[in-house]
Amino acid sequence: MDQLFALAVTVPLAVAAGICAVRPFFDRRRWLLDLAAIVTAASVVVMLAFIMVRVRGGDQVYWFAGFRPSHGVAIGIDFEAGSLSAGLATVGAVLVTAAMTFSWRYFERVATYYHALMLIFLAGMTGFCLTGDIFDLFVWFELMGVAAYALTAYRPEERGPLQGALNFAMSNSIGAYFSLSGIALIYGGSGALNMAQIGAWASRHPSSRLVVVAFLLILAGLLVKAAILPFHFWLADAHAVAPTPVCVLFSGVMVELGLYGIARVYWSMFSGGLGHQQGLSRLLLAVGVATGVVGALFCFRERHLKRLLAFSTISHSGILLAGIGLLTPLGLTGAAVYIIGHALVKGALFLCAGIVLHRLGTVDEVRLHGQGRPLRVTGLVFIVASLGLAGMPPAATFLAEGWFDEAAPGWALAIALACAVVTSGAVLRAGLGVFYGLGDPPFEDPRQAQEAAEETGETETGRHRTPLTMIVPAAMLAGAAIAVGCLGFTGLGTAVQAAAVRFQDQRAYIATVLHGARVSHPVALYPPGPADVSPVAVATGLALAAGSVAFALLTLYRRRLRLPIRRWPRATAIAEGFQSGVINDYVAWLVLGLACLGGLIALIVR
Amino acid sequence: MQIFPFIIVVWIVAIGLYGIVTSRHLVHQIICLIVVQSSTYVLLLGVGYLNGGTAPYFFDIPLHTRVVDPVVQALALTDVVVEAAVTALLLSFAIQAHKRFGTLDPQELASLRG
Amino acid sequence: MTPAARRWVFLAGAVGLAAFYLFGLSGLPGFGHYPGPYGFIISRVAVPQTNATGVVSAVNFEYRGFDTVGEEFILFAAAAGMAVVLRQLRGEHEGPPVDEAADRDLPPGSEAVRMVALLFTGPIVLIGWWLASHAQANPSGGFQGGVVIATGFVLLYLSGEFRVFKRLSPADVTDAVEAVGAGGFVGTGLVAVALHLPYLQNFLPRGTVPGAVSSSGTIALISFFVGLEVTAAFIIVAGELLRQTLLVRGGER
Amino acid sequence: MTALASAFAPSAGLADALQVTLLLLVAAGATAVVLVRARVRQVLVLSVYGLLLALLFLAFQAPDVTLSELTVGSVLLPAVILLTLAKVRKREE
Repeated sequence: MDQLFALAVTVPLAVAAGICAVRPFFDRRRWLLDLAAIVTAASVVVMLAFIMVRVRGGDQVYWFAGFRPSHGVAIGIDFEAGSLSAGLATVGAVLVTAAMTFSWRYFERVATYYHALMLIFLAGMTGFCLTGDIFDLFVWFELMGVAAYALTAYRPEERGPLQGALNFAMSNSIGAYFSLSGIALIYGGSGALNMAQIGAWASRHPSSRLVVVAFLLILAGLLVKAAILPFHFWLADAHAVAPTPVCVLFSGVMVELGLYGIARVYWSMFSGGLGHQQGLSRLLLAVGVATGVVGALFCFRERHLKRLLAFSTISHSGILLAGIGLLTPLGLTGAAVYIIGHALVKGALFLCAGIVLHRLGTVDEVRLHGQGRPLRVTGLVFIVASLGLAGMPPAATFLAEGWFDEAAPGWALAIALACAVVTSGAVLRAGLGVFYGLGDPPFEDPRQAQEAAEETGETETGRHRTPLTMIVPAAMLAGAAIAVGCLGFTGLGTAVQAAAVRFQDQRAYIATVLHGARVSHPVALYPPGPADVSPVAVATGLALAAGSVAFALLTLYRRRLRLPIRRWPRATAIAEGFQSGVINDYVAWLVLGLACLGGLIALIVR
Repeated sequence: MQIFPFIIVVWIVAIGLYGIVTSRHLVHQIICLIVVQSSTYVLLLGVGYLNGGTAPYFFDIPLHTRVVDPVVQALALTDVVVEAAVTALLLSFAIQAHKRFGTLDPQELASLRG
Repeated sequence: MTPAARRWVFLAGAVGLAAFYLFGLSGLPGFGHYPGPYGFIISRVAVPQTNATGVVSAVNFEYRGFDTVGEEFILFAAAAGMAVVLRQLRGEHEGPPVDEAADRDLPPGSEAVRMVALLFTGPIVLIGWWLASHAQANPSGGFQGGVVIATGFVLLYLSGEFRVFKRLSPADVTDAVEAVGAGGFVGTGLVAVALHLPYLQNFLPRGTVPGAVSSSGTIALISFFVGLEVTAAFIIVAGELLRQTLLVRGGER
Repeated sequence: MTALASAFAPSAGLADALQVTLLLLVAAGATAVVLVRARVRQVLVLSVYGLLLALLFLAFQAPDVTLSELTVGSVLLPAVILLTLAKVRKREE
């Protein structure tokens, strides 16, 4: 059974190589190719589900090539699976399966590479989640990155995808090289690459210069991936232009993997060595909330459907960072639950946007206004998913609110809730406008109109109807979000909290990895929290959903209600100045952002 | 000699990033990215160096010879592959972008896109 | 942002970041004082454990072999990505290769240059082969060997023989070889799994002579597959770019 | 100030002097790669930079990395970039 750890990564890789080896064979057997890829992705879901069951009682470790550590020193590479890491990998695999189903006969040309790249991306995600070795983490991070760059530029006939892929690849590569420098730095001090071993070393050298600087440098690549202010610029450019099934993965899980990486790196390597939890927590909270606000504002003024969803991802990523940045089990629990729910509903939303693009050939909210009426099922799924995004019970996202309510300081919570109302209100506005023709279309904006016009259909045939393979995955994802939410009434929250407590216990992690100990955490011993669904969570969820609907209706009917909402050309110009699409700007901001973060962390820790 | 090689590392990163920020040509930016990455090789091999150590090949030296760290060399090798892969992919983007836009100036690319 | 503003933003950040970075680097034990223990242990145990005298190859293909799986697929994904991005688009066709010769940034192909390049190709491919097959002993291995072989093929082009290049490396074959190389590596690991060993554990008998090709178990086998993968990947990369210089859009000339 | 001086003073022997020289050359090479903006010349400079790096790695006792850097950094990548420039230049003119 242990072998599942290795198989979950290597089977998709082997299949990817296999389908490329016999590429001409698939030329006339497209269905076989699609089927092979879907079956592989689904089998990874099953393997990861088995792993989740296996690690319920305590984390498990797998040593590649059989090189076990002796005397607390590791010479091989290990996979370390806990409930959170295996769970996130499962979410990723589910989304890949849904995306592969959605893209059944989606691309007419050079299809084999698409399938191979998606499977490689899947393997990269799984490896990234499970690995317990910091350099191995970097390798899977890069593998995921390279596959993602290539997938972003999948339609080189268009202009946007190239621009988006270039900015994406440049920003992420620079971030990754900083991460690698950090890895080299910590290796130079500790002489170890195993995260547990580094953690043990760092705890013996608390707050040393090396630990502080290596922490920030390693974080750099992950912050870029997680699209945290001011490293977020690439995201909208890339997410808006990638093929829809790829967007599902980018927004649903790739960004969250960056956040997971931050949590993994912090708790397995640095939590003992850095100390100063309060100060660090305040910093992460501030950065996260700021990202949430900026993402929400950009989301609100956007009218290109996919860009709108992309900015909402930035906003949610910020809120999630704030949740993780509380550095408490409750905050992490909330973030983990939210990631599951968000991945499912965001996936559904992107798939709906893809269906709109397939049927109507555009993603411009203004031009689409009222045009989506014939797409009844799609409209329904879209509205349900956007209510889920707002956190309406029983979608899984609402569960998170209970934990955040409990854990976060009041000011941060208030801002986070406001961000949620604005982003989901903007998504709802788009949904109600496009599918039901409510109110008036948003303001005209020549630049955005041009951007949206660039995005023409991805599909070449069959525009007159929505194939089942498109709508079913979207509906399934939305349904899964609700199903997971219902699990919340049967103790999901308790299980996740236990997982979070375990995830944050660095000593137990080190003992598990380096000394083969089997540590089990009785949940009851840990800080009291809402074990099951609290009335507060339900109330907050309902209030958020109501607020979002009200906000959406207000913006849709602003003219008839004579609301004093108008365009602010100056604000628009400033916003566009930041989101300029020029990679030089992005790199300049990246460097400045890293310098500021570095200075602050150094001040806090030393 | 204690920190001197690492000063060079910082210089290489800084000059490479400076090139990316000020460049008006995508291919040049990609070349600067290669420079940024090359700093990581120097850093990796620098932290693994041992005064008086020889290369870790025991073909014709006794087993207990003082050798430099072989692990960082393996990591640097991986790093070189990553560099080659990313560079090749970026160059193909640049070629295709040039076909679509007729320019490789990032500023113009951004304004042409809309 | 204007270029000037951008430069100021960057300079402010770069000065701060460089100071911060140096601050961290000054916490290292210092150049030439590698503290261990990872490298020390590997240097001691690698030869007895793996029978490979080239410790770097032992790390790459055995101790940290799983990293190398990821690394090979990075290359694989990049080659696949290039094939996707540079595919022949509508309205493009391949122009005749002749008139491109003048376009290269090289002295116009004199017979002497062509002969020298051609003469080099054979030995270079041989050197590459030797490198790829002696991973366990010398500073060499599949990756270096593969790159050298691919360079040999690129030399063929520089000698003006693009048609030879194309004939020797038709797209479907290089694709298949690349996939076999990458798949073979993953598969070698899976064989271990089938034998109920941990993934990538050596399952071949090790010989008695340290450093001989046959004595280090799976290291030589993996190195061979890596060599295949790398050779094919770089030939694909170079081939795609070469093809691009021949692609012309309809109506353009 | 003494710390600075000791940082730059080679402590022992010829190996150190060689390493210091190569490190300085590499720094100069990196600067040159970035500052040379002429299209084709920068590729040649990059190739030389790859060669310098390879020599530095040899001085760092890493023949494996030297070989890779030599083949990738100073031959293959410059060749690939030249091909790109050739393609791009054709349309620029």
